[in-house]
Amino acid sequence: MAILLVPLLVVALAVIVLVADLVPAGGTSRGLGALTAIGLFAAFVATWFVPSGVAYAAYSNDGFTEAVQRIVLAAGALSALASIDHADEHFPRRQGEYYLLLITSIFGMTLLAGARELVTLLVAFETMGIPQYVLAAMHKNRKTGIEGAVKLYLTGAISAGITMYGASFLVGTAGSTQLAVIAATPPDAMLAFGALLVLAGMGFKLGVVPFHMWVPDVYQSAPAPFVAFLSVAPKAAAVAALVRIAAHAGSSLPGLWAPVVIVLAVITLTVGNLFALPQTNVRRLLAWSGIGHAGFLLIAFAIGTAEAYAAALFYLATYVAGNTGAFFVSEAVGSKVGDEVSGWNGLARRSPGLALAMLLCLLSLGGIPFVAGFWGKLLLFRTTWNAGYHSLVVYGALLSVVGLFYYLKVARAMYVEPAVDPSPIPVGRPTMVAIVLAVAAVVGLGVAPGGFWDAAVQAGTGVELLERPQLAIPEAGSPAVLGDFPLRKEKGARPRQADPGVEGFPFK
Amino acid sequence: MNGLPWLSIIVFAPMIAALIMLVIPAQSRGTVRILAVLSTVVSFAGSVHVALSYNTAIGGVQLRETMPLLPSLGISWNLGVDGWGVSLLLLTSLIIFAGVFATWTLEDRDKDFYILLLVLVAGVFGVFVSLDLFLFFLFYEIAVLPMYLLIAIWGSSKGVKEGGPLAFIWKRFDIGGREYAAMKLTLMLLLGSAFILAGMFAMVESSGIGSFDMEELQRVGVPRDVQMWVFPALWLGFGTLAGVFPFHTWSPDGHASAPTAVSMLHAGVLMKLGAFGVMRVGMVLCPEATEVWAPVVGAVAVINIVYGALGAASQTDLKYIAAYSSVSHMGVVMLGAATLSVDGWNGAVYQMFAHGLMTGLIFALVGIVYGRAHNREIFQMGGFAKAMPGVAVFFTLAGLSSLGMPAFAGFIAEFLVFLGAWSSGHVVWAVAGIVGAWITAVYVLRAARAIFWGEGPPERYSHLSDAKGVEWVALVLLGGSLILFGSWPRFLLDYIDVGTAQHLLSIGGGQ
Amino acid sequence: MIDWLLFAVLSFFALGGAARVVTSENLVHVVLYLAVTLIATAGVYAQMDAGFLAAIQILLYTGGVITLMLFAVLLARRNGGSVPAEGHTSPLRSLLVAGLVAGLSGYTILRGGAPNRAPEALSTAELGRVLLDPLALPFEALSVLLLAAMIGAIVLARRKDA
Amino acid sequence: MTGPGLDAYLFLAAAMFAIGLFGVLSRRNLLAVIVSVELMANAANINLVAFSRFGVHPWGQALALFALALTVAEVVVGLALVILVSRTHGSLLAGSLRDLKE
Amino acid sequence: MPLAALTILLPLASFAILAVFWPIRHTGRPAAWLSTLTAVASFVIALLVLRDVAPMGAPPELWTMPWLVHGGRVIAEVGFRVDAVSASMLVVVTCVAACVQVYSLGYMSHEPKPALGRYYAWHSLFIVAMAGLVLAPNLLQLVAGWELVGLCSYLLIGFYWAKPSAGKAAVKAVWVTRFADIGLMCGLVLLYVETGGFAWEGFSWANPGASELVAALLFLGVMGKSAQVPLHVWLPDAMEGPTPVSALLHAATMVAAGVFLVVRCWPLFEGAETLLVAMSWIGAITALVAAITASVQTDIKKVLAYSTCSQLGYMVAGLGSGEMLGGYFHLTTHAFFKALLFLGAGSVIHAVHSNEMGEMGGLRKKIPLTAALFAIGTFALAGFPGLSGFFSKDLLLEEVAHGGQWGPLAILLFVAGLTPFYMMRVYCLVFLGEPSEKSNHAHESPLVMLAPMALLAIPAAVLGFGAGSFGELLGHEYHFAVTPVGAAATVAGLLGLGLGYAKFGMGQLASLELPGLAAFVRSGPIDNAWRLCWERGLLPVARNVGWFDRYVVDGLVNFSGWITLEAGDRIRRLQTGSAHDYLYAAALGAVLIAVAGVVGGVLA
Repeated sequence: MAILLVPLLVVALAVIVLVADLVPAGGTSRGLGALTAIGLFAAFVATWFVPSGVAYAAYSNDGFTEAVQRIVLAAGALSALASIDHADEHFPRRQGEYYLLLITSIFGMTLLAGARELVTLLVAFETMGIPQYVLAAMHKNRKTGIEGAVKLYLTGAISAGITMYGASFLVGTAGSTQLAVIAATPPDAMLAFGALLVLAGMGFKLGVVPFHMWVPDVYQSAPAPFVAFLSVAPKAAAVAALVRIAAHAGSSLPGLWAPVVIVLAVITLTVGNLFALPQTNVRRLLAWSGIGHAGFLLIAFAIGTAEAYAAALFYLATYVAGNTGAFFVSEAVGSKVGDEVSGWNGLARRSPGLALAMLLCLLSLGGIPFVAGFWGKLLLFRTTWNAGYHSLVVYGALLSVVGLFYYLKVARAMYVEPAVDPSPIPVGRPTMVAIVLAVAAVVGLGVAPGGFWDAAVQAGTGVELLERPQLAIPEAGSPAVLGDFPLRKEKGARPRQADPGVEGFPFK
Repeated sequence: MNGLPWLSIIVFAPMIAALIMLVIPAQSRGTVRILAVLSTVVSFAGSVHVALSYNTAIGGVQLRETMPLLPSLGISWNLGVDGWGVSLLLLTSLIIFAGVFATWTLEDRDKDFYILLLVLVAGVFGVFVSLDLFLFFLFYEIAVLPMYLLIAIWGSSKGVKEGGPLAFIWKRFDIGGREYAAMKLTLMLLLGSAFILAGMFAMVESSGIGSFDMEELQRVGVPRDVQMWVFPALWLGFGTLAGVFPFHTWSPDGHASAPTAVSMLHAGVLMKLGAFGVMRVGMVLCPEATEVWAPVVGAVAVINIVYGALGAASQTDLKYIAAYSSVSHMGVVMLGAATLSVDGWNGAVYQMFAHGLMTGLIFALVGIVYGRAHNREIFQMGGFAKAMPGVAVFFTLAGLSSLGMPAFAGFIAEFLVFLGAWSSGHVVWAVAGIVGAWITAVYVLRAARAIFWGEGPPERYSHLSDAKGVEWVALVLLGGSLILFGSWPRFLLDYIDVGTAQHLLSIGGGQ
Repeated sequence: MIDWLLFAVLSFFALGGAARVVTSENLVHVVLYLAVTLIATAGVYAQMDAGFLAAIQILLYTGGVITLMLFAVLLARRNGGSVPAEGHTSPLRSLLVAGLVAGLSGYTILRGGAPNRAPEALSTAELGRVLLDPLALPFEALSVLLLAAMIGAIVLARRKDA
Repeated sequence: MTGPGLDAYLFLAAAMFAIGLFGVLSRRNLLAVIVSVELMANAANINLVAFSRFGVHPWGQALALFALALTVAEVVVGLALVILVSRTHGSLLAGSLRDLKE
Repeated sequence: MPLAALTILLPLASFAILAVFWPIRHTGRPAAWLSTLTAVASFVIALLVLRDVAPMGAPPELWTMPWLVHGGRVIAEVGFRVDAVSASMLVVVTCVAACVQVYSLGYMSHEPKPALGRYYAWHSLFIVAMAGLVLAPNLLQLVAGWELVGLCSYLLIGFYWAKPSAGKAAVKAVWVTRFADIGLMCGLVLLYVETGGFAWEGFSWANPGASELVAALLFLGVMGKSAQVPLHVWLPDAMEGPTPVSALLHAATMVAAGVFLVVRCWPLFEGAETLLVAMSWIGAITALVAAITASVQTDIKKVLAYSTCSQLGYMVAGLGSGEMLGGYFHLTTHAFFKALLFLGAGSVIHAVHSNEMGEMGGLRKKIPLTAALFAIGTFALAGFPGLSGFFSKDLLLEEVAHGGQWGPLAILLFVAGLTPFYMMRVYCLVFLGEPSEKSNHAHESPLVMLAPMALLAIPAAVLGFGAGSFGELLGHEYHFAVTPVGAAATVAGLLGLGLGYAKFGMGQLASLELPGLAAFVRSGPIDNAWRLCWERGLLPVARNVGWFDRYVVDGLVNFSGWITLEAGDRIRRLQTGSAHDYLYAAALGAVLIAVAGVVGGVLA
């Protein structure tokens, strides 16, 4: 069971929070947030201590799983931290449920990160998604809050229907729910149809155009700390799911959908950036820009090499840092002055620290050196370049420049415009800590990306099914495979991959 | 003394000062300025020390500092200077030192201003001493980015009349406004960076070396077919910053809107980064493509010279005149580079230096004039020499250097470039360049006369005063340097020449 | 032949019910037609020897879901919602997409690809074993999900803390 | 000729899926939309069971079982949302939810 | 370092002190004395240098140091080259400069102290530049000096910078001369390209055809500096500067630099036959046009300016004959008598506070010394037998005749008559006749002004007798002899004098007007042509470039931004806010992906 340690820890945390919620604690439930944050952080730390291996043939803990889990848990812990003030202020009597649902969603993600079997994958996918519908509606008394949640729900429901329908073809063609088997099945019309439908369904969580339309509405109306989480974690998990489905030696799936994904990526990049241009609402701006980022992630996914997965992971990490940071600041600032960019005028004079944090996060999102996003884009572009998609790199770079236009618009409001009200904006301590942590990550990843990159490469090559002798897939009626069987003895002793390009310097 | 990592010190001095400023309170204006001056003095002293320690008899890259930075990506902290680097380090430290003094009287958010300024200059220093291509790019970006805020916050706006075939654009953009200018500058330059990045990747990838080490890259060589498109990419990328036609249009608006020290630094040093990039990265690393593309580069450079000069002649706004003049003069640099000859390259680097000093001085003066008169229309001025004789003198000095008067640094540079152009067989280039120098004389003298000469000054300028206090430091330093390096070019040419020899040898030129 | 007849009848009810679900103008009717479809579908399961699933479909799914939906209709009406299903919005484009999907699915099915062996009954015991071993993990996860969904629904629907 | 083959069931499912999709896309009433989603999910399940039977393996049925549960969970939340909407907006019309837009 | 170096270094020290230490400059007279002393010292040194200099042909005394070193070799040096040509010119320059500086002590005494200091600083700089030009060991240094004297000219013309006309004149001078310098620079560069250096002798041409081209290009520069038609237009305007400046720069030395360049680079010009013919014609036409224009001017300095122009044409035409001695000797004599004339004019202006000859008259009695000295200058310029101008003009015309260039010769002979005519006109209008109102208040200038004039009058009168030794120094035989050409010129000169006196010296109310084309000439047709080039040529081109850059090039840049933003705005309407559209988009997307699969053959 040790392999399942992380999901189990998260479930345990859910139980603890559930119980703690029942215990009256001086009339306040603030502690729950701290508890959640600490618990998630503990799970985050625990990812370093989990043995690699496969549990129940349904879940494998490998480098990739761990990386995705770390991203998700970090985002979750930060969001929980930043939620403390928000929840206490806006829905003090629903805090227990709020954190519980957050944890459940994270549980789904941690499971999804390692799911190597379709049932597990789909269940984890829904476990991740369904609590989010509720979380998005946490502002029950706001009409917009409900509206956003309904839009999220409806798009999610139709996506789930499409996914399930597509999955049925996958299972039917392959005769198994094991992803390895599905991926190894020679493609025919039915498999391809199913695979493309699953891809479309997954696109919803990633916010890929044209499954993206809920994104700005939900980002605008849902609780900001939750949005910070929503904007990053599901993307990581969805990428993980797609990678799991696609990653297999000789798998025809990536080849099957690579052209489609490339087209989607280009459309997503374009639409995300174009829509972001005219935005005057910070949250909608971040939403559209997030759609643009999803386009970048798709590119990595389309390339489908271990190096590309590494680049995607790294990109996700930088995106998590920058985007959560930006949303935390927008939570702190937006709750006082609103989310319209004009309300942010003169923030640099009112609260220089907040403005600096926001600036760094925006620069990171824009891909500026010495903050995290630069390396994310850089490594992604390099991978894309090496894969031969030269024009895609140029186009991506072009749109990065377009992106700077709207990020700088916010920067302009904060730094250039005069403040109407010079008083500093009060920020609660937990939110402050969350912001500081996010910004530290932005700067840390930006200044010293080396170690993180190495870790990402390890994780990217560590996808269990990638270029690996096929594992025994339990067929119906075969003797049950109980417990864990280790894939490797210890960390670091993993056999080197055949592709020399993914280790060390990747430019050959 | 020699044991110290001087290059790193030069780069980090402003950076550290900026970090310290971050934490000190904004009210302590004196401390801010002392810090700024101290850090620039350190950099200046460092540059001088580097220049003195550099042995021109040996040449090549000296004062190396190497330390692995991101080994897995093949990036290392690999610094060193060649002859070009020495001279451009000197230029940068001179300009920033003067720039700090030129903005001494700034009152609005001065701390933020100096922080950004110092970060920017650290980037500039970094570019000139980087031997690692990636480091080069990073520093390049650092140098480019603070510009947005510097212009958007401390800049000045001036509307441009709506018109032309694309008049509907005015509905959306406040053309001539400082935010417009800042945004245009940033976006155009970053678009250029995208090309640079692509070119960088392509070179490193195709050469098959495991790192961004420029010397290694140069030794191994980039395949010819890759060079053939990488060079134009780098030329356009870096060239955007160097004001290469038709990607120069950020420059007039940007320089016109920027505050004094920023204009000084930007026109004085940053545009040189572009030209330096084209030569140091583009030409040196892509020698074969350079030979093929040089005629294009040269032809465009000639357009730059004449077009920029005519543009300047068409303007009546002082800052726009100075800005177009920079476009024209950067054309001289690019022309020198395109000749692929000793004369031309020496001239190009010398022009970087000379134009840096000259335009730094010009913008400092423009800042002083504008700061007192609050007007930039030259034909609404007149007789200012009465109130500000010192400014008039230094303006004349800068103008003379600009139009290529012997005994001023500009003459040496332009003359060498013309020599190079003609002797490499491009007679038309040389003649066009010389004609450009004449047009320069036309507009520079017209401006000087309109501002400083004549009756006046008009009634509303009764409060004008000459430069005062520390502002003189900037003027005297830059003006003096113009004459020093114009009268005795060997102070600088000895350094530039070894750099040229080293690089020109590598591209197989040097006839 | 009898199988075909049965299939035809079940399909008629399933699809007919479905068609009424998307066309009926009364919300209560909509829900009831859904029940028809679901029950007919259970019949299809049973015809495919998936008795366990058919039972689950009728007992838990149809029973539970339909009841819930009826409650929802009533609650919504009390809150000012209306029972009429309020017709369709832009039915033509919806028809187009639905038609495309049907066409594509049909095309795919005709192209074939799935293993198509002689049908053989699957014992419930075997299904159970699968659920217990390889699928134990999702099974457990599902319980967490259901709990969360329940809590979520309560959070949303309860009036007190609004 | 035994009975209906795999294709027959798949066609049935496809038809149901298409009908469900039509309902989702065209029904004005939110509750009706959710009901239509059920049709789509149901179609998927028919597929799964059919594949399970004709492919002779338990995985289809197993997944169908899970799918049922997932659908229930989804519907539960969906219905709660619908009730909430009726409370805040006084209507179940999807068209009444148009405060958030560009 | 040769002794001659001091003629540069002393004024340089003076200039440096005055330029850098502004309190000293602002003291006024002490600053003036410092500068003047160095100028006088330079003159004395120059005389010493001339005494010791070897005649032409002997190896020159050279002292150089590398200045422009690159590519491992010295491509240009700076230093001093003392030979017959440079030594003689050096004496002329320093002599006139010293006289003018002394003269200015009186003439400029009413200037404010800082302005006076500034004036003398520029004067010192001028000597530095001019001596640097004269002593240049190579063409590059010569050109550097050439440009720097141009700079001094600019600064000194603009000395009264508050006067709008002075500003315009100063700028115009640089515009025009630097326009001509385009040719000069091209020639210089071509010289380097062809010969690998900047020397004017001691090499062989790799490409013989280039030789004449280089010379021609250099001559373009000469035309600007030495005010040859049609590039002479700046010189009359340059009279906006203080009169001593006109005497030094715009009469005696700086404008003669062009002629000096030809003399200096004689090896380059010698063989350029076509060019020499062109030079003769250009010189002759300049002489004629300027002389005619001089005849109708009412401003005394303008007359002298056109006269200078005319005489420079003479010199150029003389050089075009293929012999340099005549032109060079005329340069020398002209420097003295024209400087004398200008200083005399300055003295007059000092006395009556006006430039207009119509406001003068009858000054002979009021300022007799000035009148006498001015008369010497006038007669020297007129080529009155025995005075310096007579000999130099004779020599020059002789050479032109010898060169067989009859067309230019005819013109020059005509001008030889015209020159005395307009000079006599000036003399009559200023010194003879009835005193005007202003004349009545005139006072003789102080000694400090008269003494330098007297000093200049000596060579102006007697230098002609040194023609032989001058020729000897430059390696040419010259003995005066009466020739038909010389006789014709003398007759023409005397005729001109007589005619002028008859026209302006007899009647009390002699009209200023010459009949005929006076009005046309006075309107400045060539000036107008240039103005047209500026107003209809360069300025509109520049404006169009400015417009093009702002509205087309930048317009396109903005347009790319505009189209992006516009697209963002337009596309935005797709986000309707309707949940059904969201669902529709998602469903359609999924379907299209599947359709793409079919179309792309994936499903097949």
